[in-house]
Amino acid sequence: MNTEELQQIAAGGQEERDKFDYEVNVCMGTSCLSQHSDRIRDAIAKEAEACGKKCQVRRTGCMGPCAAGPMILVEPAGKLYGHVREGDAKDIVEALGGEPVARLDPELGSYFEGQNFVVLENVGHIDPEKIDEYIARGGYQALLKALTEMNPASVIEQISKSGLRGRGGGGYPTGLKWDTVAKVKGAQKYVICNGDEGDPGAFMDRSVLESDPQRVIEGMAIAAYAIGASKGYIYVRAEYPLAVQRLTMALREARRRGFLGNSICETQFNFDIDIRLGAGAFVCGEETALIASIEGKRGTPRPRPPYPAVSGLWADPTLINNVETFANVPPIIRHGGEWFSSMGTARSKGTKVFALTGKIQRTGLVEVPMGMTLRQIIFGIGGGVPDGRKFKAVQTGGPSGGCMPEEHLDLSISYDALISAGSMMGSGGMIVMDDTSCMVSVARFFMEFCMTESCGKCVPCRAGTVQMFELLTKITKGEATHRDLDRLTELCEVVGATSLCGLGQTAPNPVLSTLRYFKHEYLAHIDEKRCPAGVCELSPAAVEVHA
Amino acid sequence: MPRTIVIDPVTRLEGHGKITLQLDEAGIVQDATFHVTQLRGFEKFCEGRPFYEMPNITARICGICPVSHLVASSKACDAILAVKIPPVAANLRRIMNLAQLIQSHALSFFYLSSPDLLLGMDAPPEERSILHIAHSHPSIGADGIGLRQFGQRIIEMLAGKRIHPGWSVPGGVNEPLSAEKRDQILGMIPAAKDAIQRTLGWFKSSIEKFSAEIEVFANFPTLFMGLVDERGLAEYYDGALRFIDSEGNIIAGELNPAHYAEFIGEAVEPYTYMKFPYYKPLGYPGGTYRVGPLARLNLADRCDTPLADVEWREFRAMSAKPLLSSFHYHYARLIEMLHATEKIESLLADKAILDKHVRATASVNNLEGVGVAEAPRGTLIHHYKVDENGLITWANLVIATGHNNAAMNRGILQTARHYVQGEHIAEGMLNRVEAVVRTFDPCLSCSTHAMGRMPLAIELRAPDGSLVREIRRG
Amino acid sequence: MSAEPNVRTLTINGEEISARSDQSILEAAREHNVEIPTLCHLEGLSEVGACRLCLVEVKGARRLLPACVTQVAEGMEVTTHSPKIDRYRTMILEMYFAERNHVCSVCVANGNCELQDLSLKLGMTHVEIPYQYPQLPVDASHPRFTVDHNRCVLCTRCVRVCSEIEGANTWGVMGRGAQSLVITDLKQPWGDSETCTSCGKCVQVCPTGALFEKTSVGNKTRKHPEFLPYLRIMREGEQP
Amino acid sequence: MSDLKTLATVWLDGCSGCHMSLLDMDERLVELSSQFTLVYSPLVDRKTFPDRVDVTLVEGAVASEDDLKKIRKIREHTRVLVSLGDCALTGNVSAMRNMCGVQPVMLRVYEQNVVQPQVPTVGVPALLNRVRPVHEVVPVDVFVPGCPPSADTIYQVLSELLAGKVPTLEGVAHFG
Amino acid sequence: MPLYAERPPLPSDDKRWRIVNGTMRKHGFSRNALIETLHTVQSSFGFLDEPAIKFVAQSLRVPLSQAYGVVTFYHFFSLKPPGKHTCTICTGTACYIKGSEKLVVEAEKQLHVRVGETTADGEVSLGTVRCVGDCGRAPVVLFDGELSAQMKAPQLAQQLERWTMQ
Repeated sequence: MNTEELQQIAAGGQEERDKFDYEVNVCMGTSCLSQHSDRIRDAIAKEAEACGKKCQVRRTGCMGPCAAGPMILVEPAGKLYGHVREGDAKDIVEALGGEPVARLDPELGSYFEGQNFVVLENVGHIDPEKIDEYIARGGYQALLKALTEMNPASVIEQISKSGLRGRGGGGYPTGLKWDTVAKVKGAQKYVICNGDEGDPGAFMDRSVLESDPQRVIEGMAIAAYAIGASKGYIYVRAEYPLAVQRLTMALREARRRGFLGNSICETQFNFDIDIRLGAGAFVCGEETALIASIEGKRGTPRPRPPYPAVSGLWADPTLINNVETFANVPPIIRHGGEWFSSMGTARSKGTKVFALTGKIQRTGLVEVPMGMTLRQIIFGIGGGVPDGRKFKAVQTGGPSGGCMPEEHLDLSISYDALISAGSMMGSGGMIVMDDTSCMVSVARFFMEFCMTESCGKCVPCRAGTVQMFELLTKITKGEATHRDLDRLTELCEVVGATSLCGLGQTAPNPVLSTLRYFKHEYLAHIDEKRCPAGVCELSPAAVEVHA
Repeated sequence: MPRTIVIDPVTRLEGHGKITLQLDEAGIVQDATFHVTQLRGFEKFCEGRPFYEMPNITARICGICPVSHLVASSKACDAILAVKIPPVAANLRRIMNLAQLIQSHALSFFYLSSPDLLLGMDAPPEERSILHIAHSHPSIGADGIGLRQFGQRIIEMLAGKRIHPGWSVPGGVNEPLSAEKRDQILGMIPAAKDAIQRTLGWFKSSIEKFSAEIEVFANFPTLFMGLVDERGLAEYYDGALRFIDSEGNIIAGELNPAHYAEFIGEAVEPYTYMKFPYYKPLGYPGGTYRVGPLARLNLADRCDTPLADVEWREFRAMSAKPLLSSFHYHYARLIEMLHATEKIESLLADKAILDKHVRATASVNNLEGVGVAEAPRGTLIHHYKVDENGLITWANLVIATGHNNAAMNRGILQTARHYVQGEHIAEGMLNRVEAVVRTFDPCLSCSTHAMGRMPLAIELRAPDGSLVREIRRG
Repeated sequence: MSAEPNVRTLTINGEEISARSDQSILEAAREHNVEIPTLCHLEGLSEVGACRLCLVEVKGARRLLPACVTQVAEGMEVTTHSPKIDRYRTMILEMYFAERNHVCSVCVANGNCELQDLSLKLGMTHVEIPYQYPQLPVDASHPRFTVDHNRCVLCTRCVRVCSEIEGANTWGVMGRGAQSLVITDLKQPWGDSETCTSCGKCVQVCPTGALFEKTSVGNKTRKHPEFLPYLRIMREGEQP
Repeated sequence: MSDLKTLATVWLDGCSGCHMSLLDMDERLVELSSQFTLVYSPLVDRKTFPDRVDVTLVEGAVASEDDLKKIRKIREHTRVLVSLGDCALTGNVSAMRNMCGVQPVMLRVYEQNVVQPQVPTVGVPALLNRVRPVHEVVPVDVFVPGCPPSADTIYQVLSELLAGKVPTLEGVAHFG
Repeated sequence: MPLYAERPPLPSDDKRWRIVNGTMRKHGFSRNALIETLHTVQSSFGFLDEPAIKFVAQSLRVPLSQAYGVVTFYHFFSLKPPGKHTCTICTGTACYIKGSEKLVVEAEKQLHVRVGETTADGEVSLGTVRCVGDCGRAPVVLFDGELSAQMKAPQLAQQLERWTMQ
């Protein structure tokens, strides 16, 4: 494969598409598919054929506003339809070239305002199962460029220059990580893509893997070239069968086109990728646990150092980045690091994909430049809290993150700002809560999660999460005292400071952040035996044991 | 008007208990109940534990007589192993059990009851304590402390620890006795004998003062039960069970303790956590019997040591039949201390006591085992069933104090009827109600293996059961 | 190769010491008689860094570091005891005591237990956090040994010695979180294990009364893990 | 903590072993008794807890409603509350029933193998669902571990308290 | 003589064992293939029983204790056969905020089982999952693996009723 061939493929694809007057793109993401978008697609295709319009009915990936699905994007009009049913096929086809079908308007309002697609640039536009469509949108140009025009060091330089930081949560500078692995001596090195989407309540990685799998593969291949790896693994959650299926197909396609395997793009570079399935363990999002899992073992973390960069998979130097991080790599190489760093804030560059969910008008996947405020996302893109209720908090960072109250709505999103507000970026879950959510119960919910997901290796996490969960339960039952609250705070400190891995270290965060902003709710449970949100059933006869 | 008196807690007793007295319109005691207010549930939570941990666990039933539990439990475990333990191990356990009897009797006699005996039942409550006795009667106080210490030090020397030692184990004991320690123990014996004899002297001389109490302190016919050796002599570690009636007839002898369930049943009453064992052939409550020092001296053909036998003869000479008043438990206790001290001396005199082979090992050979020993308060039965791996599937414990439960309740009623009367209830009246309980030296810690303890309270209840008054003296 | 470059100079609690570059902070500290509490560590076994009792402060490090797996470095400034570390350690110990049923008084290891000793060393006189009282089994199916999960601290010494020294791999860990349990083979009764060689090493390395010999009851249990380093040397020496 | 003149001892749910260990001080108990008054104890006849006690030693865990009432009252009237022994400190053997729950215990003891099977309820306190260490119920000032703590340990604690010091047992006594 | 013991024979002539064997062969019978192979067993048989774990462990020369440790570490693997139908409720954050707890309560009430259990008649297994990634349409329930979103308690009850009434 060389530049010309790549351009030929792209041109061929364009030619094919030019034969049609219209494109009807039907979302085939998990969410829309579960509402039978495949049947809708078939119905539209049948209608189109019947009426003789030159219309290509295509499968695409997730377009974002999942709650309005099944989604359809009609081109060239750029018109979105939502809540489409099979029976709408005829009207959709008839409306091609004319007035859109009014009743299918997804009423997305300002959903797309301010969004900036880098990672999601192809969604809605390409068929995730067709590599050529990816290529037609500029796919694999970056890999080709890297392999043919750049040396590994200059690839890393561009990544460093871009300011890209790990999108899995920690925000470690990607360039630095690559550089470290590149500099470690080792005959065999590995690239691992962490697709074990950790946060419950987030689906960025699922969406990317389902909608644009080649982008991740290309990113991994570039990384492999940069650090000198010849083997890669994508670790995907088994709960994402569609993502696994698309990835499997994508890998096959990439091999067929010569982007994986030996002598890639007619260079000396050899690289291939295998899929490894997760099996339902949150802790495997932690690098060393993930490595253990790929090795076929229990996913328990081990102390670092040594870091995987030095001693990772089978004790060889290993680079681990998450799905979204790799998905950012091809455009950075294509457009240059400076292009990327022109987006975002001083220390958080580029865009970030969020899964905007919870008590919010318009839920779905959004991609915004770093630096956008929470208010812009929640009230602008998301349309605010529905049913006339009052916004109470937004949770980011999953079980490791925290809840931020209204006074932080004008916070500009960046790694550092979120941490200083007591939360964290995490992989991109953003859950909005209204005044019907009890913040103690929310903290308890996350603690229960951490408790059941604790691997059990170190005692602060194994036993501390149980203790904290029980104290939170006691509070929600109205049986707790101030001494319990003090003990909870102390446990937060000790578990956070002494746990072996990130799971335990961050497990107290939801408690700490709710204590920071919503202490009055804790106190209402303790002193007044009352749940302000009306969620908890407090026992009125609760006995105050301690003086 | 009818009323209820509650004595809560009963003091100078081992464990938690309270007494409820019901008085009628005329101020006459109609009913008396003795509540043991705690339950610990050893029989249940021991299920699933390895049997070889039982001695250590069940010793925690009681901190006063842990050794008796240790011994009875070890014997039950021996039975599960189906081993004959080395003779020296049996004798070492014997010595420990006797030492325990001495310290426990000293505790009962001096620490708990001597204030009543020395100062009288009507003495001011604040004077009725061992600490007061130690100052008011320093030599008696010193004898009491010294005798208890004597017993405890023997246990410590044998087992390494005074309370809850882990030395007696299935198959024998963990460490042999050294010559030095033996000599130390032997060295303590003369002083102990002197102290006991001194005590017997003053006790016998003051016994007349208590003729009224003797008359009503659980003075009624019951059966008596205890262990005797093959010659019919008093025995604390092994032997067969014997029942006698109040006339002194042996109604059942040579009973194999392992078959206790054939002749001992247990009943439950709603007012106490302590169960009521009874002699099965006579049913409940007709089969009420007593155990402990009084029972043992009543039913044995004699002790088997010179000084104790002299005392035993004198004791039994008080009546042609068995002595029925529980007040004589005090007396019997002193004789038993003397007997135990002499017995320890003779056991230590045998050179074989230093034998190093003190433990037999085996794996589970029986799925069931019963261990019986005489605890200070009476016969103690441990009965375990295990699975083939030796995990306890079922446990039953019949504990010394329990045997006396029915008699104690009747004794309280008898005493209360006699003493507690009229509008004004004097403190000394109630002290006597407690004192009758003290004669039995009930260990309520033990008795509700299950297990309770015994500060006691008196409730005055109306005939309809409603609480009229609760008396907590102080 | 000269020995010179392999020596590192560092300070522990303000005292300057030197150590070999391949030594951990723990090894260096113990060599200089500085006490750092441990539970999962055992000389002769691989390190897992799980018990978190050996956490120490290293100047410049963002977090506390486990002394057992942190290599010494030139100029390192280590603090092994501070009010904060002591408080953390005590609480960690409390978590150990609270998560299972450690009834020291009736335990076969009473007086010979590393967990009990730690409570003494760290001055932990009582447990502030509530006890959990889980229902856990006792497996006495092995003819010589018993495992009582009530007393297990999940240090995995048994798992490691069985794998690293005996090579039988009989022991493993199942489940996760608070439900973790050490198991033999497919969680069969130990006595039915196909792989157990009955060597008893697991019993000797167990820091508590979780694994014990059936005959060592009463106050007699003594564990002897001292054999390990020698065995390790022997084994490694034998390898080609 | 000066002028500690009155001493009380109580037992809740335990085996009395700690009290026995207290007595194992032997002559030293008499020696110490010249410095304090034993105002309430199973060893003396006072039936109600005094209004003001300087030091109270508590043996045993909190296992019944009586225990609960008692310990709260004691705390209220005590300056220095000392948890004596493992049952008070950890629940120890008393708390072993927590592993199976109180109901099965009742059923086993009173319903199996007996005549007149019934669970006693008259004049006896209800048992708590869970046996608890003393400090889980009321604040405790001094902790003395051991099953039982040795007589020497108890002597040390009492001596230091009488000397107006807070006893330090760290590194002296352990559980079991 | 082979250096190692022979690989164990297939546990039965059930064709699905050949699929399992295929997975192992694909990975060269490497120990690392343990989880992948267990996935194959789970998807072929619906659960992992002792003979299956033993067969896989011995084929891959993984110690039995480690194989069992892996199986029980990952919640995706099940040691018990599933019911004829499965109802899996997502308890991810978004679903939680939208009331998935109530769905769990409803399902437990309706089926008279706790989460993780199967009805006595073997008809329905009730489970939870930490997130299926359809958070935009929370709360989400999987009926026999089919995703149903924006679920409400009555709807859930209806579906369960359809199964249990059969």
